[in-house]
Amino acid sequence: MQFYIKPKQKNEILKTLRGLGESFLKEIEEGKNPSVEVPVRTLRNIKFDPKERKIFLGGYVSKRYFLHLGETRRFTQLAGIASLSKKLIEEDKHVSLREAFYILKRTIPGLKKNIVEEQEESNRAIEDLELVINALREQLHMNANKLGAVAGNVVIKDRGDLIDWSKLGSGGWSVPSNVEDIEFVEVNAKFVIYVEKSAVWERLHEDKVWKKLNCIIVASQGQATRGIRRLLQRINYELGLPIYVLTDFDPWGIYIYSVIKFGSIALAHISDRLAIPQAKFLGLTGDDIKKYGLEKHLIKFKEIDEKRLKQIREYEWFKHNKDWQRQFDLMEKMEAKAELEALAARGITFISEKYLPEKIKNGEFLD
Amino acid sequence: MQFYIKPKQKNEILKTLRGLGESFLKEIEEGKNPSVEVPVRTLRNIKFDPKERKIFLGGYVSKRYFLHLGETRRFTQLAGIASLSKKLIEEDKHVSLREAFYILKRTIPGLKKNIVEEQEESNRAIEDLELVINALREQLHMNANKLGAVAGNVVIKDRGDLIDWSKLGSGGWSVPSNVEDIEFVEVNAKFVIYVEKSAVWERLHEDKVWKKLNCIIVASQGQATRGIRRLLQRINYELGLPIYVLTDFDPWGIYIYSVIKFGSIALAHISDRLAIPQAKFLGLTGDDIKKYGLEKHLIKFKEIDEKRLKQIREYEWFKHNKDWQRQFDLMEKMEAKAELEALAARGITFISEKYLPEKIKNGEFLD
Amino acid sequence: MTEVKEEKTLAEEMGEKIKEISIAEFFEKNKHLLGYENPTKSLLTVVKEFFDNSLDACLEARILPTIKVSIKEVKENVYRIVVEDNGPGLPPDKIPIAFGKFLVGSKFMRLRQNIGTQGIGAKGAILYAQLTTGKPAKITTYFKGKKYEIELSIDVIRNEPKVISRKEEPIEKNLHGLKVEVFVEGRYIEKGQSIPTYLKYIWITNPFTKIVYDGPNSSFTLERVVNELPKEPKEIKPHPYGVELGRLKRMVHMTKSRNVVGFLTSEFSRIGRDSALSICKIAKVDQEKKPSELTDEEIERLHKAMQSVKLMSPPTDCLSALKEEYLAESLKKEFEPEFVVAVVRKPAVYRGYPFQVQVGLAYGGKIQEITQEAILLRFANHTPLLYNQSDCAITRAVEEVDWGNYRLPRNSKGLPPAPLVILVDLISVWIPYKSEGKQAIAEYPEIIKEVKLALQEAGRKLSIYLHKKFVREHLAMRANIFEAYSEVFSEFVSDLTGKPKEYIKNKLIEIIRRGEYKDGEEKKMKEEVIEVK
Amino acid sequence: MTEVKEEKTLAEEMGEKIKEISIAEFFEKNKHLLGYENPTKSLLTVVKEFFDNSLDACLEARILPTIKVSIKEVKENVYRIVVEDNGPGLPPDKIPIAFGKFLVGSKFMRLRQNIGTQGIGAKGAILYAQLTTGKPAKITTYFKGKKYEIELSIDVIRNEPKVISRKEEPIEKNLHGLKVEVFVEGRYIEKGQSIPTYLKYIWITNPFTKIVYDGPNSSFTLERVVNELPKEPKEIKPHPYGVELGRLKRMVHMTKSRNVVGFLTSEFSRIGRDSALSICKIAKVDQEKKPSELTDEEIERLHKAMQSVKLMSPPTDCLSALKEEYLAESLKKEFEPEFVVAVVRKPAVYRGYPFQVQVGLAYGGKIQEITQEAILLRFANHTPLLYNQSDCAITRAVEEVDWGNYRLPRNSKGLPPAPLVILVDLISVWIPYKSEGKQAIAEYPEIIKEVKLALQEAGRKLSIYLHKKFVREHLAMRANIFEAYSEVFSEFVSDLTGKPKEYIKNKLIEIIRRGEYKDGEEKKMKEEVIEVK
Repeated sequence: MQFYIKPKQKNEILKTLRGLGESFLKEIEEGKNPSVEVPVRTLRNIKFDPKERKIFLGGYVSKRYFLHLGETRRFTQLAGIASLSKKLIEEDKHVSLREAFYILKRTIPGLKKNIVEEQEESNRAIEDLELVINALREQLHMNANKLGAVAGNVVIKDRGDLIDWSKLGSGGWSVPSNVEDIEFVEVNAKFVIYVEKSAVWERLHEDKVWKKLNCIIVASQGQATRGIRRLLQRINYELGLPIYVLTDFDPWGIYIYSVIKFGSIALAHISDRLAIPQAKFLGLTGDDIKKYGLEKHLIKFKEIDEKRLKQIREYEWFKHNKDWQRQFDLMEKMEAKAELEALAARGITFISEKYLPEKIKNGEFLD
Repeated sequence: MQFYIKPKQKNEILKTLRGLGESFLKEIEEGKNPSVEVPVRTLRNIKFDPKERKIFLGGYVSKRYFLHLGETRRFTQLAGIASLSKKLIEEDKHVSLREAFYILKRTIPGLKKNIVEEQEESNRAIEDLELVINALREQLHMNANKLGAVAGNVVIKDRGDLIDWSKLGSGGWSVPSNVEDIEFVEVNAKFVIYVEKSAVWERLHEDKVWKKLNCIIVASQGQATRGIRRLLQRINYELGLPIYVLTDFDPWGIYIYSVIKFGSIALAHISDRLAIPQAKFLGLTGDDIKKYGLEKHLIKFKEIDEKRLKQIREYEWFKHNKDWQRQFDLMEKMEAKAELEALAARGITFISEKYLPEKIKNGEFLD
Repeated sequence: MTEVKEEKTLAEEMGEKIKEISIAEFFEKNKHLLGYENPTKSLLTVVKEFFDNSLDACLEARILPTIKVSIKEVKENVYRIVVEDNGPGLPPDKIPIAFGKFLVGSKFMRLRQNIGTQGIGAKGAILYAQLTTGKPAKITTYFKGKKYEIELSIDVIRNEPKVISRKEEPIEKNLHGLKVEVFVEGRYIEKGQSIPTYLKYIWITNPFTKIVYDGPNSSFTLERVVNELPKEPKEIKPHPYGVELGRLKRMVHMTKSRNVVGFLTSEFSRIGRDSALSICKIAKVDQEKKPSELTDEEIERLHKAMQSVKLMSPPTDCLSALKEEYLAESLKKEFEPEFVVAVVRKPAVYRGYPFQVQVGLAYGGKIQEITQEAILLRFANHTPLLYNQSDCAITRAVEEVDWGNYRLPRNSKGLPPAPLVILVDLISVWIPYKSEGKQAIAEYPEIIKEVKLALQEAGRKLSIYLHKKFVREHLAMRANIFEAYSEVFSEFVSDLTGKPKEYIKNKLIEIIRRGEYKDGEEKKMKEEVIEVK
Repeated sequence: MTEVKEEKTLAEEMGEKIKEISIAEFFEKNKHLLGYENPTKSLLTVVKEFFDNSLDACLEARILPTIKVSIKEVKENVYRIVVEDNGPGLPPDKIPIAFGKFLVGSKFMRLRQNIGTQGIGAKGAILYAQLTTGKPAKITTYFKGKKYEIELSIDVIRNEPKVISRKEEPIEKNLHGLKVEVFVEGRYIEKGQSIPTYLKYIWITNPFTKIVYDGPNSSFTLERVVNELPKEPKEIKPHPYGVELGRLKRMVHMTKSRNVVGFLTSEFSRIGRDSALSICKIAKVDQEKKPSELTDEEIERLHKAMQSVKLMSPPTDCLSALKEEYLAESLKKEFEPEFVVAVVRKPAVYRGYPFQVQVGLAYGGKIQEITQEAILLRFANHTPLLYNQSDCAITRAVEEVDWGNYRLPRNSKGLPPAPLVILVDLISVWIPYKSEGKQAIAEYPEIIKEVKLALQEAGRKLSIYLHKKFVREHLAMRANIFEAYSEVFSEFVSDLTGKPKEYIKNKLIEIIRRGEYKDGEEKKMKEEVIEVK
C-alpha cells in the first residue's frame, strides 16, 4: 500500500470517478448485481510494521453488492458521493462535510426515507469512496474543519496569491481545511514545530522562534485537523523538512503525536495515510520535569487520564518501545501530567529561549 | 459608563497600575487596612437600557479589604496580576491566561497553598483587575484563545508587517488573540459578515463573497473569541462599518449574535464592554425556512434546545422585542432548528449567490 | 436476708404471670401478618381466602368450579362479602371448627399441591370481620338434601368457634356447595392490586373455573375456557433429603413399623428395600431393630446416612400443572395478544420438596395499548401474588433473564420495555413464602434457576415468532426497497457515466424482478473477501 | 343417583380429614418466619432470643443485668450455645411450659414496653435446636437455695413440653439466675450481621448491662457504663383510640364492672367519669346498663362514640427511654468519636399506642477510621435490628433527613458520606414489625415523622458543634494566614511601587498584630457598597 498520496491531477480523479460509474453500468448491462470492492477496515486488516513503525491497511477487500438489503443503502450513498464529487471537481468548488450531507439528503421516492438521514452516513460514504478510489477526501473536494495557524520563512502560492508566512503580523496564515492546491514557492526553514495549543503558538510567535531557529511553527487546538496533518505531511514529503511535535506530557498530548506520526487508530480509514512516520516528539517528557523543576506544577491525574494512559501504552507501536515505556512509567509514577504553559513559571520566554533551542540542539527527541 | 474602550497607550496603563500599588502603600503607611473598590458584578448591578438596547454595569462598587479572611487571597491575587501585567507591558511580552496562571502559581511561604491553585482563580483576578483599572485584559497583555480567520479588501499593519487580507489564498489571516496593536492601513469594504462556522467561511471565501459584495468576512468556531469580538468592535467603532452576524436558526446561534451585540451575560464582567450595539442579525430566520424551502432539512429539538430557547427568549433584551419573539414563536412551533449548511441543499453556492445578496439588498436584518 | 426473700418472691411472681394465650389471640393482635395491613389489602385478602378455599374444595372433589363473588357496600367503608361455590360442601357439624378455630385444616401436613395449607386463611378473614364490624360469619352448606345456615364467630381467648345460630331447611337432593358471608371494614378499588384483578388473574391459571363477579361498581362473568380439570395431584410421603433430624426422631417414635427397614421403606418416598439396607449399613444400625428402641446416636447416624445414599428424586405426581395449550388459551382470552406461548417445565426438587414452574408469555396485539413496559403476573400454586413484587424470587428471576436475547428490547434493570405479559406460576407441595401474608417467594437458587430456564425456553419460542414475523414483513418489503433505491442509484450512475437514467433504471428493475437474490446468497456475498496483494 | 351419593360421600370425606394441628407444628414447618432462614442468621437468632429473655427478666426484677454468652463449635457447623443471666430465675415447675410450649408467656397482652412479647422466641430457638441436632435444651435455674437442671424438648404434635430429666442440688441461698444451653446447627461469623455485633449494639442501648462473651474465636467483656436502671415502665390499659370493635365486644363480655360508665372508666386509660358520660350520651346508651346486656348495635355505637370524643393521649409511663447522657456515654465508649449527642423525644401516639424515639449521633474521632459512609444502628425497644435495613421505617426516616442542613456532606440517596454513627431506637408498647422475624419496622407516617424530628434535633446540636469547631480552628489560623499572604502581597506592592518589600511587609505585620479586624467587622466591610455615578 502506498503511504503518501501525491496531490493528484484533477483529471486523473475525474477519470477514476467516471470509471467507477462505468463499472456499475457494465455489470447492470450484463444483468449482474452491481458490485464494488472496498478495502476491509476491521482490525484484522490493520497492520503494524514494527520495523518501519507504521500502521497500514492490509490487502483484504470485501465485495459489496447493490442488491443486498444490508448494503443497498450504503451502496447508493457511495454512488451519490461519487456523483457529487465529480460535480464539485468539474465546477472547482469545495464543500464542507456538513454541506455534502445536506446536498445528499433528499427523499427517496416511494420510501419514507432520505438518501442520508445523519451526517454520519454521508461521512461514511465519503470514507468509503476514499478507499475505493484511493484518494483523499480533500482531493474529492470535501473539506473537514478549518483550524490553526502557521508562520515561518516560507512563501506559498494559493489561489493565485503569493503568501509570505513571515509577514503576517501576530496572526499568521490561517490554514485552510484543504491544502491540496497550495504550492511551495520559497522555503527557507530547516524544520517544523507543530504545537498542540494556539496559545503556545502565540508565545513562540511573539518570541520570534521561527526566525531565531529558522523553522516553521504550526498550531491547531487539540487534535490536529486533517488540513494541518496534510500540510505537515506535504512539507515533510515534498520539502523534506523534519516535523517536531510539541505537546503536553500527558496521554492526550502523546496521542496527538501518535496520530501525526502513525495515523489515527479509529478503525482503519484512509486518514491513516496522513501519517508522517518521520515525525519526532519534542514535547515535555518526564525527564524535562526534573530537569526544569516543574514538579510543583503538575496536575494530578484523574481517573480518565489513568485509563487513557493504560490504553495508550498498550498500543502496538508503543508497547515494544523502551523509551516510550520509560516515559509512561514516569507518568504512572507521578500520577500527574505537565502542561507546556508550566514552563512559564520559569520565565515568560523560557520555552522559546531555553527549552526549545536546548532540546533541539541536543537532539532530545523521542521517536 | 463608557462602552467602547479605545486602545490605551501603554504608558497610561502603566501609570494606572503604579497608581493602584501606591494607593495600597498609602493605606499601609497610614496603618489602615489596604482596600480597593471593585464594581459589583452581581445581577442587581447589571442594567439593560431598553432604548439604547445595551447591557451595562451599574454604578455599584464594593469595597474589598486585604485583611479580611474571605478576601485576603483574592486581594493578593489581584495585586499579583497587577504586578505581572506591569512586567509584561514593560517587556512588551504577552502571555496566555494559562501562562499567567503558571507564573502566578507559587507557594506562599508558611502556608501549604499556592497563590493560585486553579486557573479559575487567576482568570478571576484578571477580570477583577480589568474592572478596577478599566482596561481590557488584552491591554494588560493577557490573551485568551486564538481562533478564527478573516478575509476582505483590507490592509493592516501588525508588528511591522503590512498584511493584505485579500491576498491570502484559501486560508485567510489567522486572527490573533490580541488585536489591540493592529493598525488599519487601507480599508475598502462596506460591511462585515461574521459567521459562526469556519466551514461556512470557507464556502463564502471560495465563492469570493467578500470581493463580490465588497465586505470583510470573519469566522471563528461557535462563540466568538475575545480577539474576534474586539476586532469586530474596532472595525465598527473605528472604521464605522456595520457588522452582520450570520448564524444558524437555533437558540445557540441567536445567543452568539446576542453576545456580539449586547455582551455576554456571564456575571457582569468587563467583556460586556466588547458589545457592538449596532450589530445586526443576518442569520437564518423562521421566514427564511419557508422562503427557501428548508422544511425538510430541519433538525429536531432536543430537550436541551427547548430549555435554552425558553431561557433566551426571557432575556431582558429579547423579551420586549416583538420581532425576536415572533422568531422564537416560530422556532417553538417547529420544535426544530435549521443550519446554514442546509442552504447547500438548494445548490452549492446558493448561500453566496442568492441568499446573502438578496437578504442584504432587501435589508432583511433582525436587530 | 430480706433481699434474698424478695428475689425469690420475684421469681415466683414472674412464674405466676406466665399464662397461655391462644393462637387466635396472637393473630388478632398480629393481623398484619395475615395480610390485614390496610383497608384496601384487607378487603382483597378476605375475598382471596374464601375464594382459594372454594377453589381447593372443588378441585379436591373433582368438580368443575363455578364460584360467585359478591361485594356490596353496606355503609361507608363497610362491605358485605359473599363467596359461593358449587363444591362438595361440608357436613354441618364440621363447619364450626373448619371456620372458627385456627390451625384446623385438612391439608396441613399433606405433601400435595394445594392453595391453602396452613389452616389459617379463612379463620383470619372471619376474625378480621368480627374485629372490624363485630358481625359473625354466615356459612351455608348444601348437604344431603338440606341447606344448613350457620352463624358463627371465633372465641378469641379460647381459639374455639362460637355458634350463634343454626337453621336448616330441605332442598333439592343434588344441590351441593358452600357459601360464606361476612361483613368487613375495608376500601374497595377497581384497578391495580384489586379484587377484579385478582379474579381475572386466578382465572388465567385456573381456566376450568367459571367466575361470576358482582362488585360495587362492576359485574362480569369469566366463562370456563377449558372443560377439563387438570390431573389430580397425588399425596406423597416425605423424601429423605428434606427431612430434618428432629422430624426424623418424631417419625421414629410414631411409626407402626416393626423394624428399621420397614420404617424406612414405608414412611419415605423413594426408599426401596435395597436403599433401606444400605442406609442401615452406612449408619451401622441393626436393620431389624425396633424403631422405638433406636438410640439418639443411631437416629443421628441414620439421618446422615439418608442424606448420603443416592436416591431417586421424589415422585412428582403430587404436582398438577396446566396443559400448556390451556394456559396459552386463557392468556389469549384475557389479553388478546398477537402471540402467546406457554411452557411447563418438568418438576424439579428443592430441599426434598418437588416443585414445578409454568410460565406464559403473551406478546403484542392489544397489549400494546395497555402499557409500554412488560406486565409481570406472579402465581404460586395457580394463585396470583399481587403484593411485594419487588421482593420476590419470581421477579428476580424475570429480571435476571436477558430479554435482549429474544429479540425484545434489552432490559437494563427491571422488566423489558416491551408489549409483553410475563406469567410465572410456581407449583409445589411447599411454597417457601416470605411471610404468612403469602405475597412473595423466598429467593432459593433452585427456584430462580428453574423459573429462568422456563422463561428462556418460552423466550426462544417468542424469538422464533418474532423472527418469522420479521422475515415475512421483510421479504415483502425487499423488492420495494430495491426498486426505490434503484431510482436514485440510476441517477447517480447516470451522473457518473452520462448514460440516460431511465435506461439504467429499467435494466436494474429487470434484474430485481428476476429475483435471484435470496437471503442466504446475500450473506455469502457479504462475507466474500478477496485478498489482493 | 349414584353421582349424588358420591358427592355426599365426598363432603363427608373432606369433613373427616379436618384435624387440628399444633402451633408448634406450624412453626416447625414455617421456621423461616421466626428468623431461621439460613445457618448464619439462625445462629444469631438463637442467641438473640435467649439474650433478650434474660435482659427482660433482669429488668422486670430490677436487677442490674450481667449476662454471659458462650458459643463453642462442637463439630462442624454444630454449636453449643449457653446464655446465663443473674436475673430472678424461675420456679422449676414453671420452666417446662415457659420453655416448652408456644404461645405461653408473661407479657403477651400487657401494654408495656418489653423486648419480647409474643411467647414465641425462646421456644422457637429450642424447636430449632431439636430440629437440627435432635438434642434437648438444658435449663438451669437457681431458686430458693437450690439449683435445678431441667432437660426438656418440645412435643411438636401436642405443643407441650417434654421433660427429659430433672436434677437438683443445694446451692448458696442468695444465688439467682437462669441458664439455657442448646445445641444447634448454624454458621458462625465474626463481623457484620453477627453475634458479636449484636451484643455490642444491644449494650449501647442497655448500658447498665454487663456482657461477658466467650465465642469460638474471640472473647470480650463489655462492662456496665451506668450503674442505674432506667425507670421501670408501667403497664397501661388500652387507649380507646386503638381498640377495634371486635376487641371492645370481648371486653364488654368479660368485664366485672356493673354498668357502662364503670366499664369505660376502669378498662381504658384516659376515660374519666365525664368522658364516659359523654360517650354514653353520644352513643345513646343507658349509662347504667349492665355491660353484658348491651346489644351489638349499642356496642357499635359506643365504639364509634369512643373514637369521636376528645381524650388525652395515653399515659406514657409505660415507656422507659434511657437518659440522654447515658446513651451518649455508651456511644462514646463503643465508637470513641470526637462528638456525641443523644436526643430522647417526648412520647407520641400511633393508633392509640404510645411510642417514643431516642436517637444518638456520634461524629468523627475513631469513626473516621471505620468507614467513609455513615453507619446506621436501628433498635426497637433497645434491641438491635440487624437485617432488612433497606426495608425499614427507621432507614427511610434517616434517608429523608437532609443532612446537608447540619454541616455534613449532603446525602443525595441513602446515608450521608460522613464519619458518623446514627443510632435510632424506637420504644413502644407495640412495635409494628413487618414480620415475626422482627427485623424491620412498618412505615407508619407518625413513626417516620418522630424519628425525623429526633434526628433533626440531634442534627442541630451536631451542627452547632461543627460550627464552633470551625470557628475555633479559624481564629487560630487567622493571624497566620494574614501574615503569610502579607509576604507575597508586599512583594507585589513593591513591584508596583518600587518601595522595598521588607518595608511594606513590616508595616503590614504591625497592622495585623494590632488585631483590630474581628469577624463581625469583616462582614460589615464586605457588604459595604458605595454608589458612584
